[in-house]
Amino acid sequence: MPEKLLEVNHLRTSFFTAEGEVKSVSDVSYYVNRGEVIAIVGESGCGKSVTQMSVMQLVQTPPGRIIGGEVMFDGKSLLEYDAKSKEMRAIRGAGISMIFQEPMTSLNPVLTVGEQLSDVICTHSHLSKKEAWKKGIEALAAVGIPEPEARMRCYPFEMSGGMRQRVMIAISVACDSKLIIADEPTTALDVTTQAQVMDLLIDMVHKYNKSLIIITHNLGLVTRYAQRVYVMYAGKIVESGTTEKILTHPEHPYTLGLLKSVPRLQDDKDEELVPIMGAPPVLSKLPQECAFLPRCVYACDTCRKEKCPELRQVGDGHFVACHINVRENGTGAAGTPKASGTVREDAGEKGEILLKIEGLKMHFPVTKGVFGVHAGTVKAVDDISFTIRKGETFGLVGESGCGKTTTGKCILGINQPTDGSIYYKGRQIAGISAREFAPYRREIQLIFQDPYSSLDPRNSVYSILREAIICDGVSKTQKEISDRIHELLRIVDLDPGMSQRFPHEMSGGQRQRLGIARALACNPEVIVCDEPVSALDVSIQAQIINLFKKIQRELGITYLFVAHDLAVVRHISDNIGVMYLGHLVEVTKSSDLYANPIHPYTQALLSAVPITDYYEEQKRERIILQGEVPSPMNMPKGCPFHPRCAYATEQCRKEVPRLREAGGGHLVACHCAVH
Amino acid sequence: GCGGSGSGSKGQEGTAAAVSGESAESAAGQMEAASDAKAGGTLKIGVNTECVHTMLSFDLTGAGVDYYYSWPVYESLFKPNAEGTVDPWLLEDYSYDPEALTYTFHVRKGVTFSDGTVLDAEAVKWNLDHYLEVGAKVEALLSSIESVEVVDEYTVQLNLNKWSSILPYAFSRECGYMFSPDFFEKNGEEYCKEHPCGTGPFELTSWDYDVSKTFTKRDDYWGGDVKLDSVEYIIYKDALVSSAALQSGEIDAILALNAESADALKAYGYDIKTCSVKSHSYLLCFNSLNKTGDDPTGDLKVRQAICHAIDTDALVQAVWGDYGDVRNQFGVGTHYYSEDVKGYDYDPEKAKELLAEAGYPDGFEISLKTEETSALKNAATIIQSYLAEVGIKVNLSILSGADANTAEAGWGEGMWLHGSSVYVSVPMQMASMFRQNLTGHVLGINNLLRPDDVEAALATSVMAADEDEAVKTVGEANRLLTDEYCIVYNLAEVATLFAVNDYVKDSGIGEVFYSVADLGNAWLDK
Amino acid sequence: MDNDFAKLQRETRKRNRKQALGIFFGRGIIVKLCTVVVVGFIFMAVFADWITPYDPAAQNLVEKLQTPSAAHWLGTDFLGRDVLSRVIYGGRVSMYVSLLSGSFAAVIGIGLGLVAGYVTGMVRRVIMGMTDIILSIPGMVFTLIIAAIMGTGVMSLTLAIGIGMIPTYIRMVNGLVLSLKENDYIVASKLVGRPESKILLKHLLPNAFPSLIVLYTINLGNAIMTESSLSYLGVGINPPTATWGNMVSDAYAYLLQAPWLAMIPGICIIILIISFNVVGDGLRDALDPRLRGKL
Amino acid sequence: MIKYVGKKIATAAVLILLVSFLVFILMQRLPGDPATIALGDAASAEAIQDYRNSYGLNDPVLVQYWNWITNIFLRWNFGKSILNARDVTTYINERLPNTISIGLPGLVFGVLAGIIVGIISAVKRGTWIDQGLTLIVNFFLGAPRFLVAIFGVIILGLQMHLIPLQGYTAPWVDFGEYVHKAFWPVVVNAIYTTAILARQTRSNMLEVINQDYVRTARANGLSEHKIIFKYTLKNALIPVITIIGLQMRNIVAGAVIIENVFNIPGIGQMLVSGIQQRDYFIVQGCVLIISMVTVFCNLFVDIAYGFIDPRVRKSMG
Ligand SMILES: Nc1ncnc2c1ncn2[C@@H]1O[C@H](COP(=O)(O)OP(=O)(O)OP(=O)(O)O)[C@@H](O)[C@H]1O
Ligand SMILES: Nc1ncnc2c1ncn2[C@@H]1O[C@H](COP(=O)(O)OP(=O)(O)OP(=O)(O)O)[C@@H](O)[C@H]1O
Ligand SMILES: [Mg+2]
Ligand SMILES: [Mg+2]
Repeated sequence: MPEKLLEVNHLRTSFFTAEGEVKSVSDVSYYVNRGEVIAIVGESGCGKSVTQMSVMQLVQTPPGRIIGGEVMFDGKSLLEYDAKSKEMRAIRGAGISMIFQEPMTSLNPVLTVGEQLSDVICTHSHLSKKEAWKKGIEALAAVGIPEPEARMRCYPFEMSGGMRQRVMIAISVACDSKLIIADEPTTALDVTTQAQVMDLLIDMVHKYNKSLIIITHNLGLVTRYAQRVYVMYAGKIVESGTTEKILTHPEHPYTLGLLKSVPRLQDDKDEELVPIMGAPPVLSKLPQECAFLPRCVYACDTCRKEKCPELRQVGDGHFVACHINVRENGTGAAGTPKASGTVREDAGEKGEILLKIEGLKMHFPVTKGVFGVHAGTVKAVDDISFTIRKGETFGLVGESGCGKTTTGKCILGINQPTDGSIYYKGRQIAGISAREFAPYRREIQLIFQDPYSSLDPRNSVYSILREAIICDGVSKTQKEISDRIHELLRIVDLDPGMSQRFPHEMSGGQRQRLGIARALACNPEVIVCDEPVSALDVSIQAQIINLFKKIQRELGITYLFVAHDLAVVRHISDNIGVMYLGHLVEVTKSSDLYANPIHPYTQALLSAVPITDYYEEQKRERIILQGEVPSPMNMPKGCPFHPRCAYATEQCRKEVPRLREAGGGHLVACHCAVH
Repeated sequence: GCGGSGSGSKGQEGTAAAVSGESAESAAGQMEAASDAKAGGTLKIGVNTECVHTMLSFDLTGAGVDYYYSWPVYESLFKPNAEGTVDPWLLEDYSYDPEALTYTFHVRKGVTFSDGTVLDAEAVKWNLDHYLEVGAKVEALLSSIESVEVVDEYTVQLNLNKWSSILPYAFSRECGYMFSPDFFEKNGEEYCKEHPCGTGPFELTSWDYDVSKTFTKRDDYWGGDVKLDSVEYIIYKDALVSSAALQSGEIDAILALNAESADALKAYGYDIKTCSVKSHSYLLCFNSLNKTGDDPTGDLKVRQAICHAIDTDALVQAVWGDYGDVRNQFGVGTHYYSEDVKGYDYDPEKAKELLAEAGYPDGFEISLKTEETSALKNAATIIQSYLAEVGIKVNLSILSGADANTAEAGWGEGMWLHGSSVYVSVPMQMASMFRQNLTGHVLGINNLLRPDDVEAALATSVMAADEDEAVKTVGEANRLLTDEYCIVYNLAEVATLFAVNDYVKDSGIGEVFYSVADLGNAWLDK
Repeated sequence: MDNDFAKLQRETRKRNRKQALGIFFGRGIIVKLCTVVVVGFIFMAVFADWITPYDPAAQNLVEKLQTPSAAHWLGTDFLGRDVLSRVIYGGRVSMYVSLLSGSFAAVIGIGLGLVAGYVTGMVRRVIMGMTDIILSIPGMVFTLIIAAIMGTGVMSLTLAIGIGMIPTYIRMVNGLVLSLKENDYIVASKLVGRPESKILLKHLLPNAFPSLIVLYTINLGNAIMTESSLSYLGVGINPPTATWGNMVSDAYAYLLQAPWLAMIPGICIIILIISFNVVGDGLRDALDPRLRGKL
Repeated sequence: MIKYVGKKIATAAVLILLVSFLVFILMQRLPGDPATIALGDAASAEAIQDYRNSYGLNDPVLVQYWNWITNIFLRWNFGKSILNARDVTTYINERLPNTISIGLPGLVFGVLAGIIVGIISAVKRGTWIDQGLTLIVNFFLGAPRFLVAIFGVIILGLQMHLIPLQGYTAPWVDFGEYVHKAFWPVVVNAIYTTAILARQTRSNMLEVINQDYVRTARANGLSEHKIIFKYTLKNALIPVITIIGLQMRNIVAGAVIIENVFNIPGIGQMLVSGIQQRDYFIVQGCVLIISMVTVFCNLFVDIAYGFIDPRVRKSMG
C-alpha cells in the first residue's frame, strides 16, 4: 500500500467561456498521505475548489474541461475513467467524499435528511433500505446530533446551519470514504459553531484514520488543524510545506502578504493592517511571467523577464515558486509587517454623546409559511442600552442571529422598535414617522451586511452614487455630480474607470467599497457598518478596515461597527458591546474586553477565534461551547446563555441578569461574573 | 333568425281542388312503386345546429333546422309541391267560399298520432285553436281566422273575418302541424316541449342535446309500412368535419350544406340536391325612408346607382356557384314572373352618372350590416368591393347571433343585406314584407319606404278574385319595388343544399322543398 | 481631467450597449433568424402599401381559388383576392392588434400591479380581488364576452384582447414587487431619501423587466392566437380587413379544396409567435447586465 | 390545517360570489335581446314583452341578480335556458362531466408529456435533441388550435382511418369507445399544455441542475438516474405546479374550440352559443360553475404544494 493516498500531478483545468480560456487550474501537483490533514489556502477565485472538483471529475462540462495531468487515488488513475462511468461513481462517496462550501444549499431542501443519508449509504453498500436507515441514525449520532431518530425525518430547513454542516459530515463519514475534502467547511458559520464543527470533523478523521483536505481562506483554521499547507495563487501552487514552516517562515511574497493582512486579537486598535496591494489576476488573461508580479513588493528584473517560476525546494519538504529569496534580499520595498498608523489617544471620553439607546426592544411577530399563521414572537432585540460619542466607534459583536443587524436597523428607522428610545443628538428618533425622520435621513447611513444585495444589479456605479448624491434635495449640475462621484471613488480607492460598471462586474471588495462610497455620499455623521468585511478574504478585509479608519480620521465620522469577528472589531472600535440572543451581555472599552473578558460567553467567543500565530495557537486553551444557539422564538427562561454556560447556577435559570458595572466602565450582565 | 313571413293572398278554387285530388293519388302510387325497397337500417343525417327552440310544434320559430327535425314526426294539413303550390296532406280535401268567408277541411281518415289517438276534427280544431292562441305567426298569417268549428267527426270549418287565400300555404308549415291533444293534456306543456307527438312515420325516442336525436319507426303509421328502423340526426358544428363524416360513411346525408362544402363534396363525386322550389332569397335593403335625412340612400338615384354598380351575375356565381339563381324580382320561375320588371344591369358608368346627378360625384361612406354566415359575409364583401369602384366606401359589420337579431330589429341606417327563407306563396311573402302598418320585427319596418301604390297593388293581389289579377298585381308590385322606388334590390334566390349518399333511396330530401321530406318511404340500398 | 471623466462615461456606456448587442446576437443562429423575421414582418407591415403587388381587397371573382403562379405568388382566395397582398396587409393588422393589445395590457397591468404591490389596504384589496375574479373566469370566455360587448371593430377587438390579458400582468408584477421590495437595494434607496414613486420607476420596474419582457412576448403571441380563435368563433374583425386570424378562419371552409389558403397565414402566425418568443428571451438576456461578462 | 382550509374555502366562496356578480353585470352589458331571438322575427311587441316578463328580464338588475343567485345557493337551481326553456342545472349536470372527461386527461397528459419533454431537453441541453424539442414546443405554442385539430381529423381520421372523425362517448358509458373517440381531442388539448410546461420545466430543471445539492448528490456517487428523478425533478416541479394551477382555467378555453370541432357536448360549446344567443342563464351558470371548478382546483393546487414542498407542509401545521 503506497503511503500517498491521493497524488495529483500536473493537473490542468480550464473553462472555455465567451471571454476566452479561463485557466482555473494550471499545472497543480500535490499529495495527501494516509491519515494526514492538509490545507489549501489562497485568495478567492484562485482555483482551490476547481482543483478538487477536477479530482472528482465534477467540473461542469461544458464549459469546463480537464486538460491534462494525472490523479492517482489509492493506486487507481482516476482521469482514465469517464466522468459518468461506474468506476468514477464508485470512487465518489466511497473513495473520496466532499463537504461543500455552503451547508445551506448543499442539502436538498425537499428531501428529508434521512432520505439523503440512506440514499448515499445504499449506493455504496449492499444494505437494505431499512438497514441503511439504521446506519444513518448511527452516523447522525456519531456527529453529535441529539435525537438522531427524529432528526432523520427532518428537512434541512428545519435545522440550523451548524447542524446542517454536521449532516454533511455525517454523510461523508457514513459512506466510509478514505479521503474527505472539506471545501471551506465553515465560512458560513459563526465562530463558536465553526469551532464545534471543525473539532468534530478532525475527531472523525482521527478516529477512522481518514485523510482530510481543508480548503479555506481562514489561516486560523489552517494553523489549528493542518499538518501541511499548499498555498495557491492564480491556478498554481506557489508554496507548500509543513504548517509550521509556512506560517513561521513564509518564502513566497504572496504568503507573506496574506499573513500580514490578518488582524490579530492582540493588536492595538490603531495599528494599520497591511493588505496585499492591487487586484487578483484575471484567470483568462494570465501573463507569461509570474502572476503575482503586479502586486509583488519584492519584484525585481528577473521576475519581469523570466517566465513564471517553477516550484523549488527551499527546505525540508518546503517548496516555493519564486525567483527571489524573500528572506534574504526582499526586505526593501513595503517592508515591515506592521506599519503603524497615526496613534490617537483614547477617544473614549472626548466628544459629546451622539447616539443614546435606551431599553431598545424589537420583537417580530412570526407568521409561518405562505399562509400567515401566527407562530410566535422573535425577540430579536430585547432591552439593550448603550451610548456612542461623536467621532467614536462602537463595536457590536456576537453570534449570527443575535440581533446586531436589527439593532442597526432600528437606529436607521428601517425597523420600528417595539419599545425603548433612541436619542440622536438628544432627540428621540425611535418610532417616528418617515416624514419626521426625513431631516436625519442624510445624517445616518448604513453600510449593508451583504454589499451585493444592497446594490441594484441594473444600476451602474455612476447611477448608484448619483442617487445618493442628489438625496439632499439641493439641485446640482451635471458637472457637480460628476465631480463628486469622481471624488468619492477616489476616497474609497476605486478606479474612476469603473463608474459605468455594474455591481456584478466588481469584486467583493470593490462592491463593499462602493457601498461605503454611497454611505459617504450624503456626508453622514453616523454610519452603521453592518459586518462590512465578513464576506471577504483577509487581504481585502485589511484594505477595507484601513479605509474605515482613514475616513474616520479625515472626516470625524461616528461608526456603529457590527461584526461577529472579534479580531476585526478589535481593530477598529473604541468600545465594544457583546450581544447574545438579543441581549447585551458585556460592554466595555475595546482593549479592556480583550484583556479581561468577564462574561462566560465573551470568553468562549474569544477563545473560539482561531488565530494565525502558529506557536500561540498550539498553546492556546479553548472553551468549546456546548449545544446549539437557542432559537430566538423560544428563549430560555432566565439568563439566555445559561443552557450553554458552564457556570450556570439556579439563579441563572430563573432571573435575567442586568448589565452591571464591574469596575472601570466595564459593564457585564452575569450573575456570577462579578466574583 | 331569418324566418320568412307572410300574409294574405288568394287561391283559386278549381286549381286547389284539382291539385289536391291528384296528389292524394300520387302519394299512394309512390308507395307501391317502391316494392324492391329493402327494410331496416338507420338513416343518419348530419345537421349543423340543434333545434332553435323546443320540438313542440306551437313553439317552432320557422328556422330552417326546425323543419328538418320535424320531418320524421310532424305532418301538416297541406304539403308544398314541386310546382310551388300546396296539396292537402293530413286532409282528404278541402273547399272554400270567398263569399261566405269560409274554408271547409275534410280530415284524412285513419291517421293516428304516435300515442295511438286518432286525428279527427276535434283534434284539428284543438290544434288550430291552440296555435291561434300561442303561435308565433298568428299575426302575420292567421289573423283573418275568426273561429274554428267542428262540423262532424272529420270535418272542420274555418270562419274568417276577411278573405285570405293564403291559408292553405300557411297550413303547409308549422301552423299546420298536428299535435296529439290527449298527449298534451295528459303530460302538460313542459313535457311536450321535449316529447313531440305528431302523426309522422317516426317518433322521437332519444334526444341528446347538441349531439343527436333518434327517431324510431312507428308500426301504426297511416301511410303504410315504414322501411327504416330509425332515423338519427347528428349535429356537426364544424362543416369540414361533417363533410369528412359523409365521406367516411359515418353519416348518410348532410342537410343545409354551405356552398364551399358542397363544391368540395361534388368534386368527390357526391350528388348535391337542390329543391325544385328555392328556399332562400337574398335582398339588399336600403334605408329608403331616411328618417334622419342624412343617409344618401334616401335618394332614389343613389339606390339605383348602387344597384347598377353591382355585377349580380358574378356575385351570385362567386358566392353560390351553381346553386344560386340571379333574380331581379320576387317569384322568378313561377307564373308570377313579370317581363315588365327591368331590374338593373351591371353598369358602373351609369352608376357614377347617377351618383353625380344625386350630388355625390365623389361618392360617400355608408354602412352595410349583415349576419355571420359564410354566404352573407362573402356577398357583403363582394358588394363592398364593387361599390368601392364607384367611389362608395362601405363599412361592413358582420354580426353574429343575437347581435344580428338586435341590429336587424333596430336597423336604422345605410344598407342591410338580408337573407330570408321563402314561403311557397309569392304574394304571401311580399305582403308580409312590404305592406303598410306591419308590426313585429318585420324586415326594415322603420326604414323601408312603404308607398301607397305598392300597398294598393299588394292589397289587391291578396284580395284578387282570380289568378290573372293576382299575377298582374304581383308583377306591378315587383316593378314598383324594384324599378320605380328601388326599395330593395333582389340579388339571388338560392336553394338549400343537401348532400345525400346514393344508397339513400326515396327519401324526398332536397326534392321538392326544404321543409318537407318523405322519410316514411326512405330506404337504404346497402 | 473632468473632460476625461465625461469621455470615459460615454465610452463605457457605449461599450455596455455593444456588449448587450453582442449577447443578444451571440445566442446563435435562431435568434438572428427570428430577429430577421420580426424586423421583416414589421417592415412588411409598415411598407405594405409599397410592396404589395395588389390591393388586398381587390377582387377578381373569375380568378378565384387559383394555385400559386407568377402573377399571384401565393395564389388567390375564394373571392379572387391576391393572397400575398392579403398576407402582407393581414400581418399589419395582426401585429397591430397584438402589439397594441399587448402594450395596452402591459401598461395598465404593470401600473396596477405596481400600485397593488406597493400600497396596502383597500386599494390593494380591490385590485387584487378584481384580478382573482377575472383569473377564475376562463380567459377565452372572458375575452369572448368582452368582445361581444364591445363589437367587432379592430379597435374594440384589440381592447377586448387587451383587457383579457391585464390580470396576468397584475398578478405577475404584484408578485415581483412583493419579492423585489424586500431587497436591500430598495432599502438603500429609501435610506438616501428617495421618494417611493422614484423607487418604483428607477429600481422596481427595471428589475422586474426580465420577467415582464418574457410575459409581454408570450402575450403578443397569445393575442394573435386569440384573434384567430375569435375569428373562428365568428367574433373576429370585419371584412375586407385581412388579419392572419380571419384569413385562417375564412379559409378554413376551403381546407379541402385549397389547403394552402389556411396554411399560409397559419404558418405566418406560427413563425411570428416563435420569433416573438425567441426575441423576447434574447432581449431578456441582453438587458440583463449580469450576463455581460464577469470580472 | 383545518383553520387554513376553512379560511381558504371562505375566501373561495367570496370569490365565487364576486365572480357571479361580475358575470351578471357583463351579461347585462351585452347588446341584443334574447326575447327577439327566442321568438323570431315575426313576433309582436306584446309577445316579446310577455316573454321578457316571464323570464323576469324586465325586473331591476339587482332584483334579477338576487333572484338568480339565491336560487343557485338555496336551491342549486341555475334557472332556465331562455331559448329552449331547459333547466340550466340539467344542462350543466350533463355537460360538465363531459368537458372534464376531455379536459382533465388533456391536462394530465399535457402535464406529464410537458414534464418529460422538459426533462429530456434539460438533460440534453445544447444538443440537437434539445434544439429540436424546443422548436417543436414553440411550434405548438404558435399553432392555432382548430387547425391542429382539423388536420388531425383529416389526416388521421379521414385518410388513415386511425381515429373516428368526431363524436363523444362518456367513459362511464363505454370506456373503450371513449378512449377511441376522445383520443385526438385529448391530444389536441394536451399539446398546448405540453408546450407551456415543457418550457417551464426545462428552465426550472436547468436552474436546479446547477444547484449545490445536486452537485452534492453527484459527489456522493449517486446514479445519474436518481439524481435527475429524485434530486432534481422534485425541486424543479414546485414552480411548475403554479403553472398547472393556472392551466386549470384553460381547460375550458381549450374546450370552446375542441368541442366545436369534435362535437363534444360540453360546457364550452354551450357557453359560446350561449354568449352568441344571449342566453343569460346558460352563460351565467356556465361561467359560475367553471369558476367554481377553477377556484376548487386552485385550492387543490395549494394543498398539492404541501405534498411536494415540505417547507409549505410544515407551515400548514
Ligand atoms: N463554471 C465556470 N465557468 C467559468 N469559470 C469558472 C467556472 N467555475 C469556476 N470558474 C473560474 O475558475 C476560477 C477558480 O474558481 P474556484 O471556484 O476554484 O475558486 P476558489 O479558489 O475556490 O475561490 P473561493 O475561495 O471564492 O471559493 C475562478 O476564477 C472562477 O471564475
Ligand atoms: N423582519 C423580521 N421578521 C422576523 N424575524 C426577524 C426579522 N428580522 C430579523 N429577524 C430575526 O431576528 C433575529 C436577529 O436577526 P439579525 O439579523 O439582527 O441578526 P444578526 O445579529 O445581524 O445576525 P448575522 O450575524 O447573521 O447577520 C434573527 O433570529 C432573525 O431571524
Ligand atoms: Mg471555492
Ligand atoms: Mg446581521
